[in-house]
Amino acid sequence: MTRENSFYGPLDDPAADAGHTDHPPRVGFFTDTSVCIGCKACEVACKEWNLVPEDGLDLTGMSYDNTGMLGASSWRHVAFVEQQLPLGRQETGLPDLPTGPSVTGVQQEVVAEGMRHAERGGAQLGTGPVDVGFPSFELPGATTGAEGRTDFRWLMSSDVCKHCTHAGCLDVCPTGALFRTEFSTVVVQQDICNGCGYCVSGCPYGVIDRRPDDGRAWKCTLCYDRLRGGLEPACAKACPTDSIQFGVLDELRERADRRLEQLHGLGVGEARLYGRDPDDGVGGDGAFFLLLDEPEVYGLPPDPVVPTRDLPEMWKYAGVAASALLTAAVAVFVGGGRR
Amino acid sequence: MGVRRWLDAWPVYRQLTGTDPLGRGRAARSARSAGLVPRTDEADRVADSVCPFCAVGCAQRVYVKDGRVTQIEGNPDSPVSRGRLCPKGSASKQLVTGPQRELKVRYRPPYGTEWQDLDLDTAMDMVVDRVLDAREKGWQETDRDGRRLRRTMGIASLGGATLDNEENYLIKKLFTALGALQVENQARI
Amino acid sequence: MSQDDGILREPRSDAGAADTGARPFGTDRHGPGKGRGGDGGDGGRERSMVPRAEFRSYYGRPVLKPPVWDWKIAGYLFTGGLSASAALLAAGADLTGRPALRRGCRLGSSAGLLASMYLLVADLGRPERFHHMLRVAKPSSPMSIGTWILVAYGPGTVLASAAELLPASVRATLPGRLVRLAARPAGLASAVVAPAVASYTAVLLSQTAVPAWHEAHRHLPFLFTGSAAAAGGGFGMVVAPVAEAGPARRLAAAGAAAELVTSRLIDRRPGLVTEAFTTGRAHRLRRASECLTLGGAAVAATLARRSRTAAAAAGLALLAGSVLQRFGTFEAGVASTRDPAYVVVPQRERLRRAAAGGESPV
Amino acid sequence: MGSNMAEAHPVGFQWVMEAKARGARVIHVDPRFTRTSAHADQHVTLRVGTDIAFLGGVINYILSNELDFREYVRAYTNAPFLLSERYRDTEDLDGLFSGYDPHTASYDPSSWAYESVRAEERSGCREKEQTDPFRHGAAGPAVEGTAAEIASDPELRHPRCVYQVLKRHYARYTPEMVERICGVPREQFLDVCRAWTANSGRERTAALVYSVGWTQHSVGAQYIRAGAIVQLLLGNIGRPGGGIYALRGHASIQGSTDIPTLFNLLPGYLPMPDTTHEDLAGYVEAIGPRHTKGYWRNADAYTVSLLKEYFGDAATAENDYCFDYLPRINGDHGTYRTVMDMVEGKVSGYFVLGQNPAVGSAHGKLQRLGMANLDWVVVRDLTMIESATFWKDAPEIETGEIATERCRTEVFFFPAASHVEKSGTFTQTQRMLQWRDQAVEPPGDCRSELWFFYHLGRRLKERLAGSADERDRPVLDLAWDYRMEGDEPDGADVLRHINGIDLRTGRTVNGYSDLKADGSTACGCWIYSGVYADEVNQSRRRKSRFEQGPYEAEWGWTWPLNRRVLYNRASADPEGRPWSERKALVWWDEEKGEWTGHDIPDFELTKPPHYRPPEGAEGPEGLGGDDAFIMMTDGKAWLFAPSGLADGPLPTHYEPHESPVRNLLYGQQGSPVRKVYGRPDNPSNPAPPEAHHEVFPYVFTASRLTEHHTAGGMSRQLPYLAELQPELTVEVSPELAALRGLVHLDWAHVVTSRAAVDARVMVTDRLAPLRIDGRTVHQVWMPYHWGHTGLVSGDVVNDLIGVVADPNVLIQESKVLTCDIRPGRRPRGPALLEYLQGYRDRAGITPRTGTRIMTAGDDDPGPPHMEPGQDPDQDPAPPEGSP
Repeated sequence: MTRENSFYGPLDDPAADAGHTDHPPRVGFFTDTSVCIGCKACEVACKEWNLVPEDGLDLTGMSYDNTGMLGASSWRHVAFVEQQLPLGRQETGLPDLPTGPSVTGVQQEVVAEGMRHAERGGAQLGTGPVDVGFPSFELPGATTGAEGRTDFRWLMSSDVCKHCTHAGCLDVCPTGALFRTEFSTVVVQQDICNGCGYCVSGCPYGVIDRRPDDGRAWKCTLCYDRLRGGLEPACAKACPTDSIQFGVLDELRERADRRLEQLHGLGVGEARLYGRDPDDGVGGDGAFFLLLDEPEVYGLPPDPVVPTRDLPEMWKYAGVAASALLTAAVAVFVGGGRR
Repeated sequence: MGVRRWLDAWPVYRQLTGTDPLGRGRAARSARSAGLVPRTDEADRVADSVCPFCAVGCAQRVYVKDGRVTQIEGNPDSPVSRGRLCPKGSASKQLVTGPQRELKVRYRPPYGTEWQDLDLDTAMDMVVDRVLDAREKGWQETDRDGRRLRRTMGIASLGGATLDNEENYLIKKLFTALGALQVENQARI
Repeated sequence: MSQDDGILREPRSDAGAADTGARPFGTDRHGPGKGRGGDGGDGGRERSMVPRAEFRSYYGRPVLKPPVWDWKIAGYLFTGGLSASAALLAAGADLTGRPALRRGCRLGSSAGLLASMYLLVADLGRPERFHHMLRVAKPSSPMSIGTWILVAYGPGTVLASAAELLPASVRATLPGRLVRLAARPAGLASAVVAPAVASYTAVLLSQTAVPAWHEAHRHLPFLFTGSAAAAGGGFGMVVAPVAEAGPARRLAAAGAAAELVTSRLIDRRPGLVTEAFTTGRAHRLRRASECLTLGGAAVAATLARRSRTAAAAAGLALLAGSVLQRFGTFEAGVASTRDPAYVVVPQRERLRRAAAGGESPV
Repeated sequence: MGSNMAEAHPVGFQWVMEAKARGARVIHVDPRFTRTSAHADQHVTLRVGTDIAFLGGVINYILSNELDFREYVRAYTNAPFLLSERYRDTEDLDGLFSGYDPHTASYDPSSWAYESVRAEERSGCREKEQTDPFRHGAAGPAVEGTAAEIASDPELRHPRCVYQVLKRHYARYTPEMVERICGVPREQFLDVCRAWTANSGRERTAALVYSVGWTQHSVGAQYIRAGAIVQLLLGNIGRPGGGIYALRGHASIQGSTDIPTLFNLLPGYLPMPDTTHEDLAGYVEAIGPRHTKGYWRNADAYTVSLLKEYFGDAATAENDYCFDYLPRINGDHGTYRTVMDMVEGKVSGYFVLGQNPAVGSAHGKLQRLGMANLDWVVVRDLTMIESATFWKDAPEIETGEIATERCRTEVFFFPAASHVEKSGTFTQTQRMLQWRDQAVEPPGDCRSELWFFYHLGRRLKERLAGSADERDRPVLDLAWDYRMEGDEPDGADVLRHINGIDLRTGRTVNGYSDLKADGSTACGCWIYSGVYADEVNQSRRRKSRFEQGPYEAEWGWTWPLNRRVLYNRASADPEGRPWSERKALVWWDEEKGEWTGHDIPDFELTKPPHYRPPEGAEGPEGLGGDDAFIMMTDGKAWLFAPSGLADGPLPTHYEPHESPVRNLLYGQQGSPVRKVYGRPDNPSNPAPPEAHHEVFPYVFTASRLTEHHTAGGMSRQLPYLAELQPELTVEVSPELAALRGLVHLDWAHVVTSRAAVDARVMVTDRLAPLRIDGRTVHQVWMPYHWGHTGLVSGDVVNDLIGVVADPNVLIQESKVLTCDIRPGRRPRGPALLEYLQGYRDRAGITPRTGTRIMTAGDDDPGPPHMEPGQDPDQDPAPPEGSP
């Protein structure tokens, strides 16, 4: 089989590329955030099935999100974003009310300020904002209705490991604990992982992390064991409104395209697909999304690239440097005579 | 031969000889992964159940192994819930198997400052005594106009919305026979 | 249902459901005017990127996970480099008859190696599983490659230094003689691998999503080998008498030069990510490193030729400079993951340029 | 309206999304922008407690624009019927209906009757309770003679016909008035009216969803009546895609009302006998009187069968089937009344079964003080809950109001079996019974309620064996022989008895029409009759949705008789043809000569549409072929309720008990018959026209979060749920935050005359101030899941709430009150009591506050309605039970 795109670029059949012969079709998630009701069933169903430990009881103040982000002990994460923007043609009921300016921005700043002082800059699961004397705010002309707010939307989105076509975590893993399954998903084998932590820095989405107490790296397995038993992954099965859809990736991509068309037709122009494109920096995601705003608003990188893309070049430069060192070493002995 | 098996168990060897030279897939798969199955496959039995939280009535399947609940998830056949569950329903297993469950009868005597242990049988008998005593204390045969009441105001009960119909039925039946009518539940709240 | 493609044995929870097509939001009231272009969303404002105040994030939470590695890995970057260049000097000294330099560097290189081993294993989440590193050989994983490089490098280094340590009583015995006989080829063998040991660590850091490390992937190899050479040279100056330390001084000077130049080049890279190197703790460490390295190199090229004390001082300065350089670089990486700006802003910029038809930069 | 479906019933909400996918427009009318609003086409912010004004506006819009579904209204509602001349409307009496007695604060409804029929006369009302409809079960009180022809005007023109009375009653509920009262801008309101009416009629139907956001009000029953009137006028009842959905909050809260653990009901909504019921005959006559139509006329069969099930062979025709064994009610014995009796030491023992009143009931402090003043309490639950530990960790310990070593209550904690450790049925929110199989044995001492009460009864019987005391007869004669599995009674056998058994054959009956009044059948709950038809546990059926029709009749079992849509006869026109093909549900099949369709017809199967009952026919026979509402004594849906309600025949907007504004519609401020309990330990915040209401300037409301369950006993203990909503928060608008200096994530405390509660502040655009009659009114929201035990703990929000109740159903008004909110944490310990006293002094609060409930007109307002034995002018001191 061809190997030219093993490290980067479109790759039709990752499972085959990983040596799986006569394997099942590639499966994944299509998470349609336009129908997410933010109930967090996915987070709980995942934890119940995968026996993932509780990840901290801090109040984050990030709207209704008290999980904060994906991590070693949270393999699904529902983001909540309150914005002073319209959603399609939804009517918020705000017009003509005696309102002042919006606080959505303030909410963001208050939390962000507190996060900066939190462990790992807030990247540690379950860390809420540190109280640095939360800044208050002035609302000029509040309740005068002068500059009253009329637009509002509340975005919710369930994030998960992307199971990239080109997975940074998998590429860098030195033990083979991370491997590409016959379903083309990316899974950590807990009987192998020795907690070197390389995958944590290898992931361009900041998904995988190491559990401090346990020492090993953990992330969504797309319920590998359930798949092997012909069961739908726990989160997709539980999702009350089918915001999380599981299936054969090709079918999901068609479904997503139809959905996008429908939404644009309905005036929800801000809808866009994320991670669906096989030509993107990671060769397309096995778990992709329909978002209603830019990815970074949900805490996702706008244009992730698998580090492996530049690996050949890196080795090239490293080789040059190495030979330079060798040359220098020889030179310092031959040159310069006896002194 | 032993050497051969040992070699086969070594992914590097599998890389060199197999279909996965880059060692990112099949070659790297561990023995455990190769034999992985969902734990529900090992269940001794599966019980049809219903979510105990709100009143939507989502159908649940309860998987049991060696007399312990190993998984609770939705039943896709249900016309009510189509196999889906909310976060609370999804946490049902934790609800029924978690360490927060109290498993022993506890007793706090009047003016007591700590819980005491009590065996179930004794506790039941003590409750019987107290029921009869309370019934006596609060008994009303007639109202001030001599109309029949034949009831006791000494016993009250609250609860039922989380119980089975059969249980509510016995509760109401027994209390009515005892003449206790201050029987209430969440429906009033 | 085409959905049920035989991979599942029970009906999917969305089987027969239409709710996935739920028709959001509102009837045609505001007219299409309110509909927004799929590309920009509301973000016409945000698309004009670079001024970083403008960038958007999820409550300021980091997009990436900061490395779970701690000082041990930064330390290893140093000890590994030191070991490598010391091994080179040792081999050279062996061939050119500089016994003191040889002995010192052989011992130094294996000491560095052992330290490296300790640091690497100790940083694992499950140290008892360190041998799992030998399960696979993955070209895509610098750590895997590195493991095998060390496997190739280690034995020779250890053997060579063992020869130096043989007590007089054993030297005469047969095994003793064999060891001494093997010492040179062993030393040379490890010397051949040594440059790889010194430079692969650059790829180790670059082959990550950590912006500061990845963006600098062209420079890090030279920074690290330079730093290694400087450290090794410095070490040689400390352990060997002035008379034998010539090569060490020259290597130190050359390495220092390489290190300083690359370091400056890194600071001059365009783009936001450079700020991770030029601000904060990383910046302070690297400035200190530059001073020490510069000073050390200067002395190495001058006073150290005469005064052993000066040589030793210069050597220590170079060693310290190398240490600080490694910690500085490590810090820059961590800082670039803690702040989402380092991820969002450059990627936005890239998208903007791509949209503008330009090539997305490598 | 009054429901946050996406958050409180997420899995049910999939069907709303399904409807959206099919083009439905979703409108969410709610005080705050919730996860439900986030998926609605339109969200309407309204002031808590003004839904009737809003709905009245909708009714007015429909009637004044003649947008009602006329054929439906004429055929199936009582719109054409003429009312008695004695009836006076709120229009005439400044917000009161005729028959009001200020001294008892109650109505004599006799003047609300139809012109041509005699309503049961009452010899005045000695006490308020005498009028209270909770004495009437589901049938409502008798409206005799409704089987006969009722004077009516099919043209709906007669000034005294219900239609015209309705029109007049709601005439003043104009869009402008709605805007002034509810704070809903005129255009938004009209959008809703247009959408609602445009999506109703022959081709389309609209559904209305509510939850406790509607019931927990002093006029809760009338909220639902108002919704029903709109839906009836638009022809949305009994039809596919129509209806009114009450989304209920507990797995079997529907079941615990059908088979009630409620003081005023017997199974199947038969009323609990009261002191006016001399004997069985009198009782039956009161429920299903002579000369009335409908199935309540068979109440005798239902009652006798129940008594036969209760007392078995001991129940004979001679001894009136042991009717005398039943205890009698003579007033309000609701849970709040009972708790106050506890505080006064009138109650000795208390069973708390899977409920947590110390946190979950309104006025938590009153609950805890009540429990601290009992001889004994039995708590049965899965975990150690606040109601079991009040004696050592109640908030009152901190304030010194409860002292452990001086608290006499003896506490028994019995661990309960979980839902997988016992088998039985829950009745879900659409009346569907679903059987649960037991999965595992309960661990340790855990037992089911079935086990507990069966063995309690057995032991009681043994203890009383041989007693000569006549009082013990009911216990001794109690039929208590259910099939056993080991020492656990077989739930299936109990269900079988609930279904009913033909005592001659010993086989189960197939439905309530099989029940007899001659003692030959025993049935525990007539509406559940059929759940064990043919000796098969119908509720256990689990036929996959993929293998059956759209109404999934073979999954579980729905009462009555597995009919999924009540009154679905109304889905066909009077001639029995579907109103439209699109909306066909059941219809008359001429060939077969029976009703047929997608659902099981909620009608006599072979009664043709054109059937007209013979003169003098009663009960089911009295129903004509077009009397779709077969439970009503006149076969019609009641737009106007001639009887059955304590607070008037038509929903009328009254301000909540605690409100920052005056009623703009009438002189009558609040409901004139609301149940108030004026006593020192139950103070009210003043409301206009009383002075000082500005001390509590903000409107407070509380409700659920998806991530927790009610009082939190089943969620605060679970790590996976606790971590999702770890702390008690209070949500405020940016405007209120600025006004009060509240900072996002900082602490604040909410204050009422009852309590002060700490919470972290959430400043969010999801709340917005309203302009009420020119004034800006702010609303404050809190979730109520927290208590002082569990993985995550917090103050008890229900402590803020006082007790005032709807007179029909005695449900407390906990969805709306007034409050103050201040930055920083509340005082603790005794200082808290002083702090609250300070508020009460500033607001001039006495036990009398809020008890002068008649404010209409200028005539004698009558006395304040205080608790017996309360000195009206005494200040609220620390209540009884304190050391």
